[in-house]
Amino acid sequence: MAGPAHPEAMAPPTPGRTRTAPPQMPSTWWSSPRIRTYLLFDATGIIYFFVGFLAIKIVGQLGEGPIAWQAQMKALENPIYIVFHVISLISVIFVAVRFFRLFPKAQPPAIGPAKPPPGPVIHAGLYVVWLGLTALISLALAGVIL
Amino acid sequence: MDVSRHDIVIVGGGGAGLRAAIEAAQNNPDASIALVSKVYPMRSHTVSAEGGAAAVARDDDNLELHGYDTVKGSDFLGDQDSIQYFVQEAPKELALLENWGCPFSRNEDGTVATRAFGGMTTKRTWYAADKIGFHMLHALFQHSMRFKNIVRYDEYFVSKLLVDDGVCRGVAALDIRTGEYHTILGRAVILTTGGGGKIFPFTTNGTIKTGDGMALAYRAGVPLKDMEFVQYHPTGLPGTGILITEATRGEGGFLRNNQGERFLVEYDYGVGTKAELGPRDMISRAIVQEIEAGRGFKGPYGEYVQLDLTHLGEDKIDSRLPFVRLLAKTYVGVAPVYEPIPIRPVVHYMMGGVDTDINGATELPGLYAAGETACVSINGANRLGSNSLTECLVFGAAAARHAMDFSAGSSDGNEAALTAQAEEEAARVDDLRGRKKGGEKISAIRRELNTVMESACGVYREQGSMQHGVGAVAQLRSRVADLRLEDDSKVFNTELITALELANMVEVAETLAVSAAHRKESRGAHTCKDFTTRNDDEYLYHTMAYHNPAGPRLGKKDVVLGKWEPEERKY
Amino acid sequence: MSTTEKTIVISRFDPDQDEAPRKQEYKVPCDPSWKVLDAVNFIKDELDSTVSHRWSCRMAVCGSCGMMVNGEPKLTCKTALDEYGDRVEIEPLANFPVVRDLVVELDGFMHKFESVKPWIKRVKERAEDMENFNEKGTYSQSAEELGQFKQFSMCINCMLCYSACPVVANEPEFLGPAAIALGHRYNLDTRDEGTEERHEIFRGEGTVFSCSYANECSEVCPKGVDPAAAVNQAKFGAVIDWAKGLVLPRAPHAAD
Amino acid sequence: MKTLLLKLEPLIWFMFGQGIMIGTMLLTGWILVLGILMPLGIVDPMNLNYVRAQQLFTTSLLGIPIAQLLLAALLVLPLWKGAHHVRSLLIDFGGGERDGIVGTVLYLIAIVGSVMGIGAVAGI
Ligand SMILES: Cc1cc2nc3c(=O)[nH]c(=O)nc-3n(C[C@H](O)[C@H](O)[C@H](O)COP(=O)(O)OP(=O)(O)OC[C@H]3O[C@@H](n4cnc5c(N)ncnc54)[C@H](O)[C@@H]3O)c2cc1C
Ligand code: SF4
Ligand code: F3S
Ligand code: FES
Repeated sequence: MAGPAHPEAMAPPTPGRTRTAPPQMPSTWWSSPRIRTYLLFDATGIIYFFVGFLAIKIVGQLGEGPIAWQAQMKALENPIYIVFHVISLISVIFVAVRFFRLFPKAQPPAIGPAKPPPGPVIHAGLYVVWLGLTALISLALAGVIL
Repeated sequence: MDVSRHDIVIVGGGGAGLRAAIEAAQNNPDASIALVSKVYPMRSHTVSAEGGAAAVARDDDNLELHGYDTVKGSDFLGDQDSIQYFVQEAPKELALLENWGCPFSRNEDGTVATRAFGGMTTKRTWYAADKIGFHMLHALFQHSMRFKNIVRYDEYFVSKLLVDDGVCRGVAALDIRTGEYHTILGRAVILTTGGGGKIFPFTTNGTIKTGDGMALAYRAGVPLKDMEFVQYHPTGLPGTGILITEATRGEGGFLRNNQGERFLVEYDYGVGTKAELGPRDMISRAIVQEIEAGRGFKGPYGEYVQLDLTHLGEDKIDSRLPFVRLLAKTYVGVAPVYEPIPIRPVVHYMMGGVDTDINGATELPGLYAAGETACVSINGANRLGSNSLTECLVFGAAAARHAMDFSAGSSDGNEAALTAQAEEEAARVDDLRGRKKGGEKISAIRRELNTVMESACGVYREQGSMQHGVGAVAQLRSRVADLRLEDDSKVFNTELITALELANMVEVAETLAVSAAHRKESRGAHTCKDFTTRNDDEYLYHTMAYHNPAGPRLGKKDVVLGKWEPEERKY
Repeated sequence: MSTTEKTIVISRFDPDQDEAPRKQEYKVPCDPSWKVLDAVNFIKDELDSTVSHRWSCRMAVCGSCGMMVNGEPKLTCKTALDEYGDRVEIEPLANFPVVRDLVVELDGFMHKFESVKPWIKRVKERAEDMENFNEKGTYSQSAEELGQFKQFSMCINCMLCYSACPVVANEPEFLGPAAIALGHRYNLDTRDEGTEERHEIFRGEGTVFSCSYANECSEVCPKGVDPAAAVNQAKFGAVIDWAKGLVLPRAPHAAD
Repeated sequence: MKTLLLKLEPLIWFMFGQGIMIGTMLLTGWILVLGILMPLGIVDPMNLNYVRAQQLFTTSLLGIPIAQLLLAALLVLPLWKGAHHVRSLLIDFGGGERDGIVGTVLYLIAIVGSVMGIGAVAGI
């Protein structure tokens, strides 16, 4: 097995009547592709942290005036930033694909009298909104619209 | 030794045991109810029931009709007072089960849906797709958690009833987890330990169905009633014996032979116009005859016929029989939507059991029984499908009420004497654990028992093989005393449990073989090749088997008639 | 029928003798039609009767035969042995204390199971509430209403999901997939009135919010219960009720 | 700390949910253009010079500062997704015991970040 789980995992409320061997994690904990995907999904949290703070910094520079802004835009051309942003883009897409797949079934079968649409419709809808928003934001930032 | 005291002790956590516990706990909030089971209650074999539970529900149905169907199904061996009580309580009990959360399938108008079942004149079987037993057991178990006065002893194996002064006052139970004995005292005891299909090689029963309760009562001097009547279910999977529910036929499935013929229609097997909806005993016999006539299919586990559902269509199969679809796929690799399922008759249910009166009381004061382990008897010589789950509810509740009454009027008894008995039992079993002497192997004896019982007490029975069976089982009983056990650990010693179960099985099998050999007629599930007709003049009585060191001693008990006169059983 | 010999490795542990679990190998002639459970039973019957494991129905409905097969939680009576190669490792369910060999401690699970109050809760008992019943004494419930919770009522308590869930492995209090699915099943049942109370339980010690939607529970569930859906639907309900509770007074609780 | 977290769990989960959903939807275009296409010169960075950026990020619709709201969401929400997922990642690696402290620190970072983010948007 991959190693011990929390020693109290699934322990009885009062000590068991005989000595037990401590709980173990599944031995596929590392090797299973599904688990790896899941861990990677959680790990994107780190990226989101950095992307978030970077964005805060970028917007903050806009408040500091034209020179600061110009310098900020220049700084983003640093390959390290570019590589980081490429990784972030991959992360964001990965999060979207996985999360949008898992999202529909997490919807309650009814919210009061209203019923959410069927799973596949929600799934498709999420993609439409995502791609739409992405297009809109990209075009706006790129100066094509607005 | 740990000793604990309760108002009543219920042995068994299946449908009957849980229903009894709930009834007792609800009516007596101050009483303490012990629920002892050798497996966690939700593992009990009630979980495997598929088809449904019968109770009058529709406007075109009535109690009279349900009663008559049951009496006729029993081949007039069922007690008619019990049957009348049963059909009258049935609708109330199933309604309660619904109130407690059982997810029954529904009609358009929001009422509970019913389906057709073999031997029932109209649709009166309440169902939950094809998993009624599972849903019933879980609904009962979960509902029972509501009552804090039910004290569960999960994974405790009861191996002896404690009797003092002629009254049953508790049980000696082996705590499987620790390997230590525990004395569980109560002023009344209810046995709800289920059937013993594991005596036979091909059975729909799970491995825990070893007839323990029957053996417990039998050894305590209570007679076993009508043990010769063993129901073969016509549609089990070859090899494993896994059940394909009768609801497949209720929903319109056909049986076919190797010519592709619906043989129940093409040939006359005495099931008349009911064809696939005939009662189980008759259809099982028809299948055996079909195979003997050379119209069966050959397979690795013997010959079989086919159950054809392909004409029902995928939608119906998925909504009404999804579990059947899964079972066929997983266990024989067949997709029922497109191909017929191979099936053969397999041992399913024991009509006989611990003799009780209509209240669930046995001859031994303080001892009650309900469910498959008991014989009230509403099933007589042949049970109608879907009556037994309802029976568990109706008589589980009734037994609990009467046991509580008895408990209230009884005394605690002599605790020292009772504990001493438990100590003695503990010593006996301790001696058995890991005794590395003796030459017999558990699995070998079990296999022999299975073979003997199949050839002696099959769908068709013959005097010769039955007599031979009686001798062979008696011999096995003495050989069980010489078991060799390897496992001397205390904790979760399943080998020890299997040994105790095997002893129970052999004991029960012996009463079965002896009862069968004595009944020289054909009635319901007991079909003798030597005596092909029913003989009401000589055999319209319940067979009673009493414990006796040399082998069961037989007796008789009158059948309660009165409402419906015996007539030829024809469908 | 021809059999193939496989090496079945069984994890053994006897608290009276072993400090820690150890492995034992058996050579087993396996029939192609066998399930994994058949191999374990063969060992128990023919090779070594001291091996302890739980099983009963052998038809995937009693929930007792869950084990780790080559590191994954499986219902052994449903899993074909053929799916595996010549060497098959069988261990007790992960994330559970081990009692003996392949037998795990269930009481922790039962405790969680019970703590979601898995029974129909009513504010008024049935006798005081007859207008909700038809003349047969049953509640009215449409097939559609049944359909809303039916899937979540299919759980056989096999606990495979607990063995697969990474959060169960690390947070002992977490109620876990099957228990939450069970509570959620009652919440969705039109006959029940205990939703708010169960949502409170869901926000308590064993909080549903511990679930990080690994979805492993649903991947391994042999009965298609999709407990991950239940857990995450339950989060939604628990949040809504929490928000409501901030502004509205609490409704009377249903009786136990 | 664990008890405080437990009390706030519904709110935390709500913020996390918005982070993963809205955060992801908003970030994709932002990263693509600002982080990749413009630095690589595929899109002319002058299209987002100071004057235009000011204009764009203060666009309002029917009197609602829609761009600023979106921008605030873009800055703040990913932090919650980040905090929550890093926390669960640490639990998955055996951090159940430390969870109280780890969670508190992570969410504190998210709170500070959120204040900074809103400040940044307000400062445009
Ligand atoms: C595959 C199958 C399908 C069926 N389908 C239907 C159907 O559709 N309709 C219908 O009406 N009937 C059906 N039946 C019959 C019906 O399910 C059973 O008769 C009924 O469930 C028996 O319930 P019970 O409570 O008596 O026993 P069980 O559910 O078998 O429970 C026995 C209990 O006793 C305990 N126990 C046993 N021995 C001991 C001991 N020594 N110490 C402690 N505890 C012990 C066990 O742990 C268990 O909890 C079916 C049966 C099978 C096998
Ligand atoms: S949810 Fe599925 S995996 Fe979990 S216990 Fe229930 S049936 Fe087993
Ligand atoms: S695997 Fe565990 S983390 Fe949630 S989705 Fe299932 S409970
Ligand atoms: S033995 Fe019952 S589920 Fe496997």
